Amino acid sequence: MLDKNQIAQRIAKEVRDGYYVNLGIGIPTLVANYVRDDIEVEFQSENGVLGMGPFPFEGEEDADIINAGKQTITTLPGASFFDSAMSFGMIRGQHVDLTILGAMEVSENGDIANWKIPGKMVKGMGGAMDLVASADNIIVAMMHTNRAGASKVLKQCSLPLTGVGCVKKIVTNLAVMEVTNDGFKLLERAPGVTVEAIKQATDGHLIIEGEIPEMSF
Amino acid sequence: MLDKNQIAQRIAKEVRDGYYVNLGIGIPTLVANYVRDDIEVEFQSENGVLGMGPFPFEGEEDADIINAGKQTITTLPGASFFDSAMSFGMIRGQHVDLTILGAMEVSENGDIANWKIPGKMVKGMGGAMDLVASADNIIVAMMHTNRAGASKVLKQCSLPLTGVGCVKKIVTNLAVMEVTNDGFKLLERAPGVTVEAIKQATDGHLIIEGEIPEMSF
Amino acid sequence: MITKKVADVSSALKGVDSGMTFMFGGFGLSGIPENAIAELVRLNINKLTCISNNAGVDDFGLGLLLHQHQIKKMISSYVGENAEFERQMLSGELEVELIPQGTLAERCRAAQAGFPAFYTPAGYGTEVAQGKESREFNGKMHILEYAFDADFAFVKAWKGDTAGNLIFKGTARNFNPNMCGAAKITVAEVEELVPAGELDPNEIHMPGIFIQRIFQGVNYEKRIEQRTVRQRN
Amino acid sequence: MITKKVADVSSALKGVDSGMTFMFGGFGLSGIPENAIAELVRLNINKLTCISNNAGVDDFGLGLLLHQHQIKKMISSYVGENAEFERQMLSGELEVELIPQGTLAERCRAAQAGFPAFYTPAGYGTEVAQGKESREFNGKMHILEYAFDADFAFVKAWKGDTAGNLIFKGTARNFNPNMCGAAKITVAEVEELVPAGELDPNEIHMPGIFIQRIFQGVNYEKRIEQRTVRQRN
Repeated sequence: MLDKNQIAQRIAKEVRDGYYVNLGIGIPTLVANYVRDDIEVEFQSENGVLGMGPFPFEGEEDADIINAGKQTITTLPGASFFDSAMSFGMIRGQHVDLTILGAMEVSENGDIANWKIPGKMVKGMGGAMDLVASADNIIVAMMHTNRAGASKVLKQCSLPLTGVGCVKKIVTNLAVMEVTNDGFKLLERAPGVTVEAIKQATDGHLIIEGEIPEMSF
Repeated sequence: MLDKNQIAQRIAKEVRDGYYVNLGIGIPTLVANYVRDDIEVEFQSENGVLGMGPFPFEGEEDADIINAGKQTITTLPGASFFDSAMSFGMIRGQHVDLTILGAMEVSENGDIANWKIPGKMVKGMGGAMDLVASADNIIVAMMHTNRAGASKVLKQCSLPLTGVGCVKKIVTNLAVMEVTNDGFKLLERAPGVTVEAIKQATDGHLIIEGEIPEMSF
Repeated sequence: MITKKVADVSSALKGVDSGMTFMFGGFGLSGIPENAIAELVRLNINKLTCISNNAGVDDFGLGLLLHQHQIKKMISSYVGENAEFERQMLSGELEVELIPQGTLAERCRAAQAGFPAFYTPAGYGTEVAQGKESREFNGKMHILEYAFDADFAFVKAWKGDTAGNLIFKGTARNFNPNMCGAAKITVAEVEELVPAGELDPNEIHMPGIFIQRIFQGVNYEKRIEQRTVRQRN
Repeated sequence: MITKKVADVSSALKGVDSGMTFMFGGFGLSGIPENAIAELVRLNINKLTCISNNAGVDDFGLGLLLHQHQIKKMISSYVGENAEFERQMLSGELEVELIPQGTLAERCRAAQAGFPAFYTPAGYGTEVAQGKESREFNGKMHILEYAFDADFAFVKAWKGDTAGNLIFKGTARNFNPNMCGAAKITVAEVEELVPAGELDPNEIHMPGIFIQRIFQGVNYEKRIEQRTVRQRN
């Protein structure tokens, strides 16, 4: 079973040379720490920066330079700042190559829910609805089950949707899955996790073809 | 009867303190020369500049600083450059207070034609269609009749339209007219020009109420 | 040159009233019009509709207006990190319309640039699309979204000149340029106000034509919401 | 940092072919991609659809492509000042679609920003509206206009860096930023190409994400169409 950092590490393998990547809050943010050194990648944050670097050294924080998680950041050579309309122009216009975000639920047709629990939690969708409606390449990073142990990998989402039919790949603490026309295709198991355990934790239709390899990092 | 410079001079009286003004090619361009010194006005050119100044001194022309007539220009303190989408955002969003442009024909309901003579001249509308469709305050500067002596102040335009029901005021070599719901209301005569002469040169419905004063400049 | 300079925040906010719709620039607490918000708190007008990406935190930003119950309705994309907001929303005291962030930005830009409506894919198939027209373009579903209609836009810039030209800094830019000219009156507050002619015309982010009033702001706190740092090794 | 730098104009134009749709930045002869145009003349591909505000003059700009009959169709707002253009248009050799300048700019920007369509008042009640949907918003008629779909966009900037970031100069900016990212491949040529990190991130007009290839241009003529001056007294 993977921890959050290992989920991020596995997702980092999906990041290719020359990609512009938008990272959501939470596990996705950690992905930046694991991207290979020998490829060139630029991180976009929807509040208006491209070419994000690491956190600043203590004492060098600037209230005017933050990411979408409101964290103080730095920029790398080649960075640029821009307004919100242009930022979502990059996203809606499909100039961002890969979007990695968290989810509360994903359904077998690629629907995603991650912004609202009616009567309980209403933080808002932020940029997530624009991102999932526009991106061609969306990877969800999440735990396979919620705190109560219920599957988040579902036949149908029960929570209000963020987007429909948009998720392409899911990386959880248990497995890597691809969203296909026929359901969740199991691609990889987390080290030490059996296919049976993944099946148990999955509510939606899981396609298991042949030997399912263990993840490598 | 006014010459082109006098038409421009008369129109300059319509320019108020604090106005952003877009000047079309031809007579309208001359208006800038006659605006009172004691009011503050900024000229916008739709190719992407606000705060246009006079032509440059010889030897100081810059190919990268031109107006919509492709003429070399200068800028005044407070000027800014911007892209075409933003420029038409200013126009469409009604941030420009006054638009002055030339016309081949104007009709009594405020239609204007100034971009095409089928089979003969097709230069294109440039920014004129955006300007007339968006501006609240449009003044047409033109000769009252064409070279063949036919009226350009018509019941109905015969040429392809640039915009419908948009012209508010017309200043010609003969008269100042307001476009009202009932037709062209004659406001002023050019010095030495009789009401009868204006009537003769006008094809559309001309409203003459009371004594029509001579223009002052 | 048309001057937009006003003496202070109180002249800049002349005409604001209860029941009005306001836009506020800023993302989180970054780039928010701190002076305008402080003045609205002082004026204590209420029943406001506020268009802003976020709703501040409990004791800063729009949280200050929430605290005094000045806000009737919030139009935002993300409203977490604010306990008082959540309380007012869940109790029904506060009306909340949540919309996708890109749609929020573009509805501002549409108002600025005179577009009444546009089609976007964001939100199709979700609650956001309820009651809205939808339509297929290029094999993909889109929904029709409308330009905002606001009375005042309050924006904050880094530098400005007396002609109203603005330059923003870093990610404090965010929604600020998109809101300029998107309301009947746009009020800009700046950290540094210079005479017209001092800013390079080529480096201006928002031309003064979009701004009606500009003033030199004071006492910027520029609070950091999430101070994240790395250690020097 | 993702590098966009290519060696020269010939690498930058790899993949262009007859029958394609191209966008060209520039207003009149100001800010036109002179190097890309020269290379297209050299390649002599034809049946091109060209989206450009103007069509150059007889012996410069897109006039050079017209001269070789490389252009099948022009989509422009203003095509005066070009005798060969007028001849080809009136004889029917050249297809011409004239559209309002603001609509032209926004159809580029829509393609860049992923909007399939938008409503604008420009052209309502005119030939331009023929065959187009119209609709009333706020008591005013508008027509529905669509994003462009182009294969290459050729833009010209003043300065650029190896990450593809661009800064334009003066009114040579015009359509260039709006066309960045509005075609499948955007090729930027610049007067001065610097290493990434040399341009201030706050002063960049178009971020490199919108540009696929950038190269250092050569031999800019920057011809002036209407040299107007005043005398020193």
